[in-house]
Amino acid sequence: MFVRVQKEDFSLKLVEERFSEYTKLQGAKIGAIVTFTGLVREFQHTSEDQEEVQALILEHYPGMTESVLEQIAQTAIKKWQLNDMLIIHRVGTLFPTDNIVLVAAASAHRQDAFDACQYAMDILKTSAPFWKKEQTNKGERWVDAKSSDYNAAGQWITQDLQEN
Amino acid sequence: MFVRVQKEDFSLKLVEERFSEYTKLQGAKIGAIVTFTGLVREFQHTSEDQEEVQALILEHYPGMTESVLEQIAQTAIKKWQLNDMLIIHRVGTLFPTDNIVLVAAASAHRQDAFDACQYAMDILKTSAPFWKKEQTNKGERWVDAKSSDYNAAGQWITQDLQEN
Amino acid sequence: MITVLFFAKYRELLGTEQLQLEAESFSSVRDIAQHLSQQGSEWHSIFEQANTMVAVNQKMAKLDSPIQDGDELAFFPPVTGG
Amino acid sequence: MITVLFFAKYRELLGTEQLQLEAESFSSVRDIAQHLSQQGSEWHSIFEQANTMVAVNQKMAKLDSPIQDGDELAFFPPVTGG
Repeated sequence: MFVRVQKEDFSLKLVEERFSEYTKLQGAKIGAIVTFTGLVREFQHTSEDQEEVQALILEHYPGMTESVLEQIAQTAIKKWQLNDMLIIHRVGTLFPTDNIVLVAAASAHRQDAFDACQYAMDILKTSAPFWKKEQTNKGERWVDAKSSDYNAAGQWITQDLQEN
Repeated sequence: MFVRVQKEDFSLKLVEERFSEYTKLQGAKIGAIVTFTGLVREFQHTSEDQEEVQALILEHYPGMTESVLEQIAQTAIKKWQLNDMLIIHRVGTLFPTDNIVLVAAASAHRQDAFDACQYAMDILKTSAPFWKKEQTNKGERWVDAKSSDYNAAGQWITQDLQEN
Repeated sequence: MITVLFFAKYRELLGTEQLQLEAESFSSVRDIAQHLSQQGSEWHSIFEQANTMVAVNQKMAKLDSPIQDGDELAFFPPVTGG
Repeated sequence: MITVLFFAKYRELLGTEQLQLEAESFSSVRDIAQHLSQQGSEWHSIFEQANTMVAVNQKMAKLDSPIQDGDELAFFPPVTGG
């Protein structure tokens, strides 16, 4: 498990390095790697009067963010018997095309890695204490939470309840 | 759209290069990138008498493989309004820990990229003319198609029928 | 002492990043919220919102969650990372 | 002429990668399959299998698919890439 909150950029190379390290220790057990990268778009909104994003300021709750991300990774590793999981989230000032978040899961079979990555993103979006403030051509504003994100996260909870 | 069948290895760096090329031409429209990498495992089977895989020989139908992969990418790009999609599949002799296949999708929102990658893998597994032969400690054998792969691919067809 | 933190929009609205309260008068998150909501209209508006989130010692908590001397509370709007 | 290709397990089983047939006698994939299945027990076994796949000019086809002079057919077992 590898979890980090950082100002610095990251690259997918980290995923290859991290999981090939796993393979050196554990043997060729990884059959599937799924990665998710979230990036800053110029236009975050789909409404008619689109505001062009000039920068995104990412604030977080130091200490709590790391422990929530670790909790997410631990839960995912157990739930899908992953080989390994990696989560990196950036904070500070970001610009369009910049990376924001990286989630990667390694498993024997592909469905587990896909599900684990989606789970991690859905839970991260609604539970990890990060907040985005947009600087647009019309001023600054805090990004509102999306109900679609809460619906996505809620599905996993509903699923867990049905399984128990 | 980028589709290639090759003997050579690939790295996730290619995804970053390809999609940043897209961004240079089209602006910061990509908000989500999902990648899937399939790798050779030591033990492909979960049965009790596990055969250790020493090598995997990947045969294909030159010409048809490329056109099937292009068809998959084109369909995915339309179905989920992707920014771009990339598919690379290796052929020839591969060894445990080697990469086999890479699928990457870029979209504005994460669910589209996740769905498109899963779709591409499910259809590739059942429609693209590749065949695996395993060399194990107990001899050679052609890998049997898995019914779970056909069920996964069938879901998309069922979904399409319901939507129409 | 109990430390109370505010993040993002709330931090800006209140002009307050952190404050300290004497522990004696409070036994639950609700007690703290009620106390703070009387500090002015901005304070009131935050604790009136149904979706205000609270953490106790960096773990998600509820209005009913107990608190004690030395705890760190944080109030913040729904998270928007990722 | 019609070109017929075999891949993977079928190629090995038949010891045949490719063969040519005169186009005149065949109007559908089924005609070719019936002709070839009479060439010996290995040939018969392949066309007896319900999951044998066929492509005409590098597109997935069916037993009923029409064929004509110049076409490229391929018979192969279920694919196992990815």
